[in-house]
Amino acid sequence: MEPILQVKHISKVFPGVKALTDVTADFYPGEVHTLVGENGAGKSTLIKIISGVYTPTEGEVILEGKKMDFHTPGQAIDAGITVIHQELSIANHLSVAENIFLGCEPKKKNGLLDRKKMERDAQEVLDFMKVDLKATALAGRLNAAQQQMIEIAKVITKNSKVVIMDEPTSSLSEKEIDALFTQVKMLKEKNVAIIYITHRLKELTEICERVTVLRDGCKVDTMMVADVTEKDIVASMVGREMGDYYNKEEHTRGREMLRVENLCQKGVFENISFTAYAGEIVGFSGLVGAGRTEVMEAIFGATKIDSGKIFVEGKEVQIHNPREAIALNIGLVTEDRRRTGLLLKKKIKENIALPSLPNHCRKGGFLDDKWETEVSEDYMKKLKIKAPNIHTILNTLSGGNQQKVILAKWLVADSKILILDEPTRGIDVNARSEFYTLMNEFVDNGGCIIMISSEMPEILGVADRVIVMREGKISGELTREEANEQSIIGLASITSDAS
Amino acid sequence: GCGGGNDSADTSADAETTEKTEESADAGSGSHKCGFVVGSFEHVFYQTIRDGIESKAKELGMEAIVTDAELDPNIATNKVQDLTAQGCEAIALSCNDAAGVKPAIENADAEGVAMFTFDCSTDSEAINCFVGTDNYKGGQLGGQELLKYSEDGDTVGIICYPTASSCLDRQNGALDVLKDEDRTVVYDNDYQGDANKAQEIMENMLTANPDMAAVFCVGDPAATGALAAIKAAGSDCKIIGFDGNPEAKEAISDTEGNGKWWVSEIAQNPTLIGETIVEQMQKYLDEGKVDAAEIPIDPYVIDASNVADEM
Amino acid sequence: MDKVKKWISENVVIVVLILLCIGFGVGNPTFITPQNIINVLSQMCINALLASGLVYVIILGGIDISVGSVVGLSGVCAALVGLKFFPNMGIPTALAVLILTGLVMGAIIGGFNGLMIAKFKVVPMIATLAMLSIARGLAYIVSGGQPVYGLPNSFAFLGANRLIKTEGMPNGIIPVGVIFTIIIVAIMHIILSKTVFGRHVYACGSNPNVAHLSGINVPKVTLICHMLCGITAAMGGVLMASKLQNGQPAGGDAYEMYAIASTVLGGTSLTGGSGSVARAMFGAAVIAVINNGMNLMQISSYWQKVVIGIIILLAVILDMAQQNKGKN
Amino acid sequence: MDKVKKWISENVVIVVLILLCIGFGVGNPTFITPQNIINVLSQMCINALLASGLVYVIILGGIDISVGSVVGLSGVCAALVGLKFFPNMGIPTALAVLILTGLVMGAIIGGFNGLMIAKFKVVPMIATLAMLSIARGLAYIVSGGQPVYGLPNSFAFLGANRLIKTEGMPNGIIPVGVIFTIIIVAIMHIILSKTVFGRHVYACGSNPNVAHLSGINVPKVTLICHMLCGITAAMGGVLMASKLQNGQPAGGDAYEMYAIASTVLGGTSLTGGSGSVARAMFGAAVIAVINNGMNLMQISSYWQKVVIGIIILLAVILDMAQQNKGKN
Ligand SMILES: Nc1ncnc2c1ncn2[C@@H]1O[C@H](COP(=O)(O)OP(=O)(O)OP(=O)(O)O)[C@@H](O)[C@H]1O
Ligand SMILES: Nc1ncnc2c1ncn2[C@@H]1O[C@H](COP(=O)(O)OP(=O)(O)OP(=O)(O)O)[C@@H](O)[C@H]1O
Ligand SMILES: [Mg+2]
Ligand SMILES: [Mg+2]
Repeated sequence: MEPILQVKHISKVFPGVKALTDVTADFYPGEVHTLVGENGAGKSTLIKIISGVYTPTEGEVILEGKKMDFHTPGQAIDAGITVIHQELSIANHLSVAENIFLGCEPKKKNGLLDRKKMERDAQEVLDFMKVDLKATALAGRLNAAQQQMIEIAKVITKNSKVVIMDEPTSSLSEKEIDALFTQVKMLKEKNVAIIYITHRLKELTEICERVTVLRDGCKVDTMMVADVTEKDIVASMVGREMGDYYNKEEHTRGREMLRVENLCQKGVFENISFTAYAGEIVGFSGLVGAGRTEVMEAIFGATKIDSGKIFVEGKEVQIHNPREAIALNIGLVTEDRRRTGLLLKKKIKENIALPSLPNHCRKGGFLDDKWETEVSEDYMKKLKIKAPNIHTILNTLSGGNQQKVILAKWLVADSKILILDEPTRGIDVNARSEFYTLMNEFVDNGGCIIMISSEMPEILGVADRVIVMREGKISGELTREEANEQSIIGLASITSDAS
Repeated sequence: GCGGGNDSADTSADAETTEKTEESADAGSGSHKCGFVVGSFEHVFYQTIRDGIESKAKELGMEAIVTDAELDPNIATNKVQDLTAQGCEAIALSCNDAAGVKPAIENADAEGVAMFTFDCSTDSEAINCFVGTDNYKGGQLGGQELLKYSEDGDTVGIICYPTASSCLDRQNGALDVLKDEDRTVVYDNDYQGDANKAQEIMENMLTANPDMAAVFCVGDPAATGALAAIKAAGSDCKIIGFDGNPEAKEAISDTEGNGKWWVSEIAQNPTLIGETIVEQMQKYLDEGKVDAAEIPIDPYVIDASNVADEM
Repeated sequence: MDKVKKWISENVVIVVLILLCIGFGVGNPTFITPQNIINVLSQMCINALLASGLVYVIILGGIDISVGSVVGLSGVCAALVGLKFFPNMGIPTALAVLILTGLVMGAIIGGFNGLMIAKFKVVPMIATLAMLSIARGLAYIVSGGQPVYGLPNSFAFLGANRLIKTEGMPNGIIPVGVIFTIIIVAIMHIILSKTVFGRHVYACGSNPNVAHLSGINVPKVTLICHMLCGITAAMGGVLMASKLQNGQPAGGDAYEMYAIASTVLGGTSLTGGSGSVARAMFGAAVIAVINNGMNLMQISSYWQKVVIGIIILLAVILDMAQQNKGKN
Repeated sequence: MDKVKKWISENVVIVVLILLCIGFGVGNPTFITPQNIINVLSQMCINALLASGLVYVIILGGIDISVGSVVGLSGVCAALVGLKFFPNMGIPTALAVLILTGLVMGAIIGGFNGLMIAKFKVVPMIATLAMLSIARGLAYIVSGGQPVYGLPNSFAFLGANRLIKTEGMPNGIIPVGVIFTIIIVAIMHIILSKTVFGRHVYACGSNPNVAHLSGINVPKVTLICHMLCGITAAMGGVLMASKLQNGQPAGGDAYEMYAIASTVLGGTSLTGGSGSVARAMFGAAVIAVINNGMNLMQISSYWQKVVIGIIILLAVILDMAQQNKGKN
């Protein structure tokens, strides 16, 4: 079989960083070719070169035997290469249909936009994908999973030769992932070449034929998935054998830290009651849209509750805003670190110190620069944050390291109750493993963690106890022993009598 | 211009005879360096003053630096400082907005610069001579013209610019003349020096008062706008302008065309203002005295009868 | 009932407009005479033209504060061209002079703004602030600081004439300037709402990154939007020159403020991504009605400033409140 | 060498300032006389005050275009208070009247702006546009449209006096207004760069969501920033009133433009999140030097508009280019 797309000797140098070194790979029609590698290995950079976002420093991209010279994404699209980028690419103010057809809108004979046709076609695709969405809905009002489905629809409507998906599943739950895989399989049947990027190695065996491993910008190997095990892939990704990276430990449950009773927010969640103790990690599982994020945001004071009680260390408290939650030593690591977690254009030290400033300032509200520097350097070491120094701007850090900065921020703020919402989304195995170790340490020192995760293996591997939510209600609680994939899915999915 | 100059007469009455010995000592050569701060280069009136200053200065061999105050007393203050720094022996400025730049005048005076004002003045003892039009008087002339072009019981209008105090003086002058007459006066508006706004104001006035007999415009841009509105509405409301700008003269002289509406103009004599202030400064620097502490340049009426002499 | 509520929440500016009209109509019956309604229409033309182009750049998330200066410069240029080359022009020549001068001046100035913003990445506010100063300076330079006068009556056809003369209204009913404005605004509306280019404007304003990744030439869209904005502003300028039958170098001073207020009252978001030409017209109407109504009621001009500020504020707050209600 | 380059790329505004000074110094030797340098300093005071407060709201990602009107209103109010209640005031009373009026007026107007923006979610541009109109109207209303004059000389101490009188400079060397400005600007600089509140301002400007979730009271920060901006503008107003020894209702008209240009020249980003008071002062100095230098070189005021526009544009483009270079 002839490869449809080839990259030859690609190198890419950013100022101060060599992101790719001499990468060569072939991509075949009708095949899913996965790129794996740690954060910052250069996967996204490679596909951005293929799709015309970046021009390579050296090397060439060859499509159907012809050398391509893309300078804008538009040229790559015209050549038949479509991409779902790692960062969601949705124009919030446009409708679903307009987003799907952005850049290739149908025109009427008189040259004007054919809105009717656009909406009809978009609805057709959505129905075909079995996505419950109106083509006329405003894209900005949808949640991350629904927006991701729009991106997938965008790809399907185009008659592409090559489809590239950069971590399409990171914001999807099992149900949507199934829908995605169905589409991927159909694309395969249409003889489209698919380049796929994921950190969830479990997915490899499901849809993928070939896997290329990148490490530090170099290609390590290309393998047929059928020939290797997950362990082999991990080993070649990180360059060494890795054991169970969840580092599961036995914890001893301490005193009660957080108890909520009958929390309600009209139309979002109702009757939420649970208790979390010191020395344990409570997992929250459920499908996307089950309302887990909303519950945690309400507890943290970011949104208002309609009724219900919150107790911290046994005392009833009123939390009206995040300030009051922080004063009660609660910390929230949000699910979208770029939008709600970090000041991306500010320094590491400024991010780490932010919530703690009022408690660590000199008289008259003046900054205590010495404290700030010391504590930031201290935590950079403790959490092994990879960056030149504490003055590094956050934008330039890899996802895993950004996540560690958020964690540092809440540790410095003396959090005793840490709420982590999808904390390892888009983070590579190595960084994850380090992150889990940090979580374990925090719990061992008497802290309490509530972790929301849509990734089944993570919940099973890390949590001491699993609470499952469904449609804004708690549908059950499982001990570590009871928890397994079937039992969780059973509680998370909509049963016939519930619908 | 403005009419703040009235009270400067008594306060600086003795300036006439004040001798400034040091200055007259190193002067006398005829080549003096003088600074001028003119209200605004964006108004034809001031442009004409500027031209008067420049031509007279050339004639007398005076080195004249003419600057633009943009009708902003703060900028005028800055300009006086700049001119002092450049070593001007005398500075003349138009103190738009009554008490405008008094501290600047007194500071410059303390640094040995001889101070003059034109067009509008302020009550400072530092001022050696003021040359200017009396805007209030001009407004009264405007009021009289309104009376002339209307009859008892008629409605007349004024297009105002009350945020410029010189224009406020004109408005008040006209209103005072009309006060006891049998006329309904429509005013309370602000054309902000914008001909297009004046057009809209006139349009609205004509809508509310279709038989308006005459309108007094406190500046020529207002008259331009009023003319456009009146022509479009087919009214035969008469226009009395203020300033004496070239376009006014042309309109009045065009008796078959625009002169049917734009019938008269209250003219100041900006060229004479500019020339006179230069003469007085020269005289002061050479001889140490001026002709009078206040030299009024009277406004006068231009209409079809005398417009030919003006052009 | 719910439909009515929904309509109100989406069209607060129209409700405000109606309320204002009722208020002024009660305050002074002249307000609702046909004559005065025509006046209001013709008085809002320039602002409407400015707003129709501003909508484009504001949807992009930008701004153009040079529009007022463009009015002045293009008006002066049109008058100069007329005076120098066609001193005895007829109506068709006058129209050609005005429209072509408007197109050329607008495209050049808007193009320059667009170039600075799209190519040299100057923030729109600053690029157009610089142009505000430059264009005004040029207007004074080319005119020598004096109004450009002495143009024939044909020059005033576009701005000052009215069509359909009847006995009751011997000057005609429909101002030519209003027709001119409606044509241009309609074109601007259609481009934005019915063409692919229009979609691309929204996309670039909503998220330029996404637009770029979707193959849209973002700098080109930015450039064209600024050219369109320049052209509508220049059309406002030539309309003003025609209306006054001369070119005023100071013309259009500070008009950008009211044009911006009009677009925002019409629901265009200053953060980009949403807006509509048609609705901006209602915003422009609100401003025109306030000005006209306050003149008729002889409110002191000082108080007019205060009142107009308060009404803008109230309208925007009301709009916000209704939109937020709509969301829940 | 690399350090020099880096410094240049981070301080383009200072380089521009030095180049301008050299250029004007060569063009007219008067430019570099001590007398003229003092003039430039005192001429930039009002703009510097305005810019120092604007930096705060611009870091927040907002804007305040009402500062020019605040200058007018607070100047008039200070003059009225002085005239009505302390017609024979001495210097200490005059200072108290000026500073207290500035504080109160600034806090009220800025607070109102802040309330509209933080509480009623009106876009800053529109909230302050409304205030631009309202405050200007009030300035005319309280003053009756006329300058408020007749104040004693003591009232002019702050704005017009100079300390350290020598024989060569009988009016003194150091303007009191410059000292006043330096004190206020220094306070504004320290608040922004050395306090927790300052850090919160940057956080809110960078990402209000993150700031909120980090326990910062974003509406309160917004409110205070607008109050600070109002206060510095009002201080500019009372300084002007003192300088002119009267209250001008038209004072400060259109000053917002130059104040905004100063902050942007000083590297404050209009998209929020970054900026510095100290650097904005260099921006203000650039504007003051251009104005002063062009006057000294007797450039026609029409061309001055063109030149100042071009210089602002060039400085910003240069800054962009250097910053991008710095990145690579
Ligand atoms: N625009 C850029 N400028 C500078 N450096 C960059 C840029 N884009 C990527 N890099 C750097 O290039 C390297 C590769 O980044 P890339 O985004 O390709 O990694 P990735 O494999 O996709 O990681 P992840 O799994 O986290 O998405 C990283 O060190 C990153 O910091
Ligand atoms: N912007 C929005 N507009 C309308 N409905 C929304 C929006 N965002 C979320 N929803 C709905 O609110 C509910 C909760 O959504 P959300 O995705 O936040 O839940 P979650 O359980 O926290 O998901 P995750 O697994 O991603 O954490 C769902 O019914 C979802 O469809
Ligand atoms: Mg990536
Ligand atoms: Mg969620």
